[in-house]
Amino acid sequence: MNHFFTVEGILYFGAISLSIIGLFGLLVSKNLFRLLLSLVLFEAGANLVLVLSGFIRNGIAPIFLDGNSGAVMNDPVPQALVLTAIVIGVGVQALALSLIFRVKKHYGSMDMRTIRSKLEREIAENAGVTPPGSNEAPAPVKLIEGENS
Amino acid sequence: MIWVVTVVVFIMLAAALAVLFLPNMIAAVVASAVVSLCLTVIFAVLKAPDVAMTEAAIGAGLSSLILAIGLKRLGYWKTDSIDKVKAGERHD
Amino acid sequence: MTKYSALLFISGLVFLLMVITGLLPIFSDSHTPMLVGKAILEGAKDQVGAANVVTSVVLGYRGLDTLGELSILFAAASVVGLVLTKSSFNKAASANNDKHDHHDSGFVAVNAIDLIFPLLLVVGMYIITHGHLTPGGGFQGGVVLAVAFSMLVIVRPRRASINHGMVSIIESFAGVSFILIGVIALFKGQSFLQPLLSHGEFGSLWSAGTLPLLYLAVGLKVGAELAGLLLALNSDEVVD
Amino acid sequence: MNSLVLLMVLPLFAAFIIPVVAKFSSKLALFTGPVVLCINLLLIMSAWVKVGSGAHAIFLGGFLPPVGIVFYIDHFSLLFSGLIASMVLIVWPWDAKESRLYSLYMLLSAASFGLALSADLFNLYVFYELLAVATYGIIAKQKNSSATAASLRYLFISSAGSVMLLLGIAIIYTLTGTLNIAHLATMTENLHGFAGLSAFALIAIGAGVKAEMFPVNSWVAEVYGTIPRQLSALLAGLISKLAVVLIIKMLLMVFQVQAAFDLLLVVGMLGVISGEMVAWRAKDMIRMLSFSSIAHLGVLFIALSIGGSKGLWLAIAIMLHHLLVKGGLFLMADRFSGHFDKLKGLAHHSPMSAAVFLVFILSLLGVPPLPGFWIKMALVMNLAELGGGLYYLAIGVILLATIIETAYMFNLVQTMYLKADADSTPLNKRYSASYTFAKLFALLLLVSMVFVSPISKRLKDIANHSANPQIYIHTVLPARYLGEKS
Repeated sequence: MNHFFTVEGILYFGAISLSIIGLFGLLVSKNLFRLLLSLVLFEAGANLVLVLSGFIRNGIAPIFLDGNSGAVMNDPVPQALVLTAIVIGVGVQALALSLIFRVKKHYGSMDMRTIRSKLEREIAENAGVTPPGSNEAPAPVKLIEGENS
Repeated sequence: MIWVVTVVVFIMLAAALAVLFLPNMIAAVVASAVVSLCLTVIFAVLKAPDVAMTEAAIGAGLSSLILAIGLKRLGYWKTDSIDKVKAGERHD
Repeated sequence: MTKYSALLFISGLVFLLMVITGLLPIFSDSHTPMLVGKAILEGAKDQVGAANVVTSVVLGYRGLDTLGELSILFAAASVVGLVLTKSSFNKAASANNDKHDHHDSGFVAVNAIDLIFPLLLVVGMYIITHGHLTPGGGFQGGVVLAVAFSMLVIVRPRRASINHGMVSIIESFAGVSFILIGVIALFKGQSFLQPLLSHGEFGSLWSAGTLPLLYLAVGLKVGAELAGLLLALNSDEVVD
Repeated sequence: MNSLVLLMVLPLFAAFIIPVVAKFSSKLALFTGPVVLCINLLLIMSAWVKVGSGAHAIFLGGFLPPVGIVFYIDHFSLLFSGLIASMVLIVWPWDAKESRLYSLYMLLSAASFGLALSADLFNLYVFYELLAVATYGIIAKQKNSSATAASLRYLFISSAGSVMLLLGIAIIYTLTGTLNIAHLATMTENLHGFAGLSAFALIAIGAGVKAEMFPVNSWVAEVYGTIPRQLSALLAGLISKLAVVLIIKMLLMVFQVQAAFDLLLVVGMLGVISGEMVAWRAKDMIRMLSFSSIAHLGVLFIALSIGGSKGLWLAIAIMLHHLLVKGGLFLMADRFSGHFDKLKGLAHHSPMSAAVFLVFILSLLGVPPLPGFWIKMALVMNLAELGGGLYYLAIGVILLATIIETAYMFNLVQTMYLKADADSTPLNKRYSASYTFAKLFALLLLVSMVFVSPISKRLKDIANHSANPQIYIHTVLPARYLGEKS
């Protein structure tokens, strides 16, 4: 336990908690916009874990300047990876937002469950089948209900 | 340094919880910007200046801008007092 | 349903916590093994020649990741354009500025943007061109440029408008030039994205071979994509 | 040989340039993609001959591994590259009017080539994400708005998966300090602890979203139900396999341990059971195909859990078979859309399409002379050889699944061969290129029935070669690192 109260210990705690909060939001939120925000949090936590993997207690930033030839530098690789991951994240975020706009326009709702049930009905109608759950046994989709709802 | 980190981490986690539980969406977006700012500080502490700059520019800046546009377009941009002044421009 | 989610969540929580305990011995001793990192820190000065090692990694050792990342941004911008506008072959998107009569924002915003815009441009270009020496580079500078242009359009929609054709040409040009710089090395019998040109004097603006050129391409591409993204998101037209 | 990187670079180049080309001539933009893919096919063929039974590594940027990114080329990766190029050619959107859609298809193929070739963990993540973004776009682009909603749900699940993948990569990097898979393969002792295995679990579940893995596949029915069938053929036939390729690379090179196999085995069995149960109750073709696709990917995971070259051999065979069968079924599903009742009398209207359909279904069930039978038999025999409770359970699950499958498929075929009602017009008779391709797939299936033993021998060679970490390590890493290991 004495290792916990160090810079790394606290930061690992923060990073994992951030991921878990994001994951929790992804699992329980109903609102599309809040799902998006949770995704951002989840991603931020993962990025922090990645940066932490390259951290050295007394290291300096990995830039060669005149005065620092002898010093120990932090690992530059995770930093480069996180740069990439952050930019990817913002691209996906904008993409998700544009899809949310269209979904809101079409269904007039921001509730994931409403949208999902409407979507299932539409699919069933397209296929020419009675929608699941209308008069028969409960929808068989329940069987493969997973991670995300 | 360790106390700085502790405080920043706690602010970050509090803001992250606020993102999930604040009923007002504008506040939630602002809270997510706060999370990004705290991350920027943490990255700077971790001696990762490139990442800190990116997080500040993209996480706190651009991402919040995108989310703000989203708020406006999705009709969450409602603050009662201002809306009364600018009647007629309300988005639904 | 909520019960299942909560159950899954709890199991995920326990799992992650156990992972943390698995990691504990690592940060108690010293740090990561850092095999690749050490090799890069030793070799970066001679092999790539950029003072900022992160830049060497982003554009040199892992240049392909950066190319993939640019493609992801490009894909995201394309999709946002496709989803939010009616245009076929990029035409109609620019027309919607005329249809609605936009108001300029209030006094504060207008004057602020007039004041800040040139400053943002300079800062953005500085960050891009010094990416191989100091923290920052194509991504960060590109974001600053994108925000500068799109803020101008959002705040003063009457006076300023961005030509969408121009944006798409810039993004294509930047992406193509990144690939071409990589392919030139291939034609010289070397490997794709191998750094070319002499390294120059270490730590000066003209150093690190093709890296500044690559970062310029990255900056332009990121700037164009993100500006396009922001404007598409902000345009009032949602097709159903 | 270095020029093989063009496989991935050319489509990217085309994707960037297509929007500009389209401003001058939309025809030219339309044809850029297929031309690039044809060039790629030629490149692949010449490389296939050149590589022979060996392997080759391309060092990108000229940096020797492990510091740089490496592409690893052998017959396994070339086989997949060939499949990618031909599959994208088959489903190319000839009638689309949007230039940006062509760009997305090119990005999708570039990402797929990257996934097949790359030997660097983070690089695989980047290509995986590119593949995902291109897929969201192509799905969301479809005319109906329900496709947008399906795409959005897919985006949330898949992005969560990507973040898990990233977390897994972060843990692996923390443990070993490297990302090169060959380099990781030399340090397995660091990774076989609890943290390493949990990283593998995170990677498997993250990539499993695309591979329709059991707990994270609730997007499947929605997406396949709203997009055109050709696109479903691409997603179910190819994209899901590419995610499996990512898992295979990690499993065979780094995580050859019982715990990892058990994880895949359990997930696979659950996938088989849940998929078949829902497919059994489905009332329309697309839903049935979606869930039976989940079940078959479950079988694939069971095969992988055998491990080693045998597992890889079976996995390749199952993937090829599934690609042909599911791809073919989805390609011809346009003719059979709608409730099953509408299919009554189909065989009399159009004996040809009913026959093609029958070939696919028989092979899917594993009726003796067709390749499906040999695959299923080899799988069961290998599982029995391994012994152990879980493996016997897996045999039971596979047999049970076959019974359920037979029940509902038989029902369907019976309906098709019933006498039609006078007023029913079940068949969508309009000519479509995809139906021709479906016939081609069926023909391939029948031809491969004759050549079962040479094909399986060839696949065994490929698997033996690709599942051997030593060859992988010696091809990729310079001698310096090999010395350090011992």
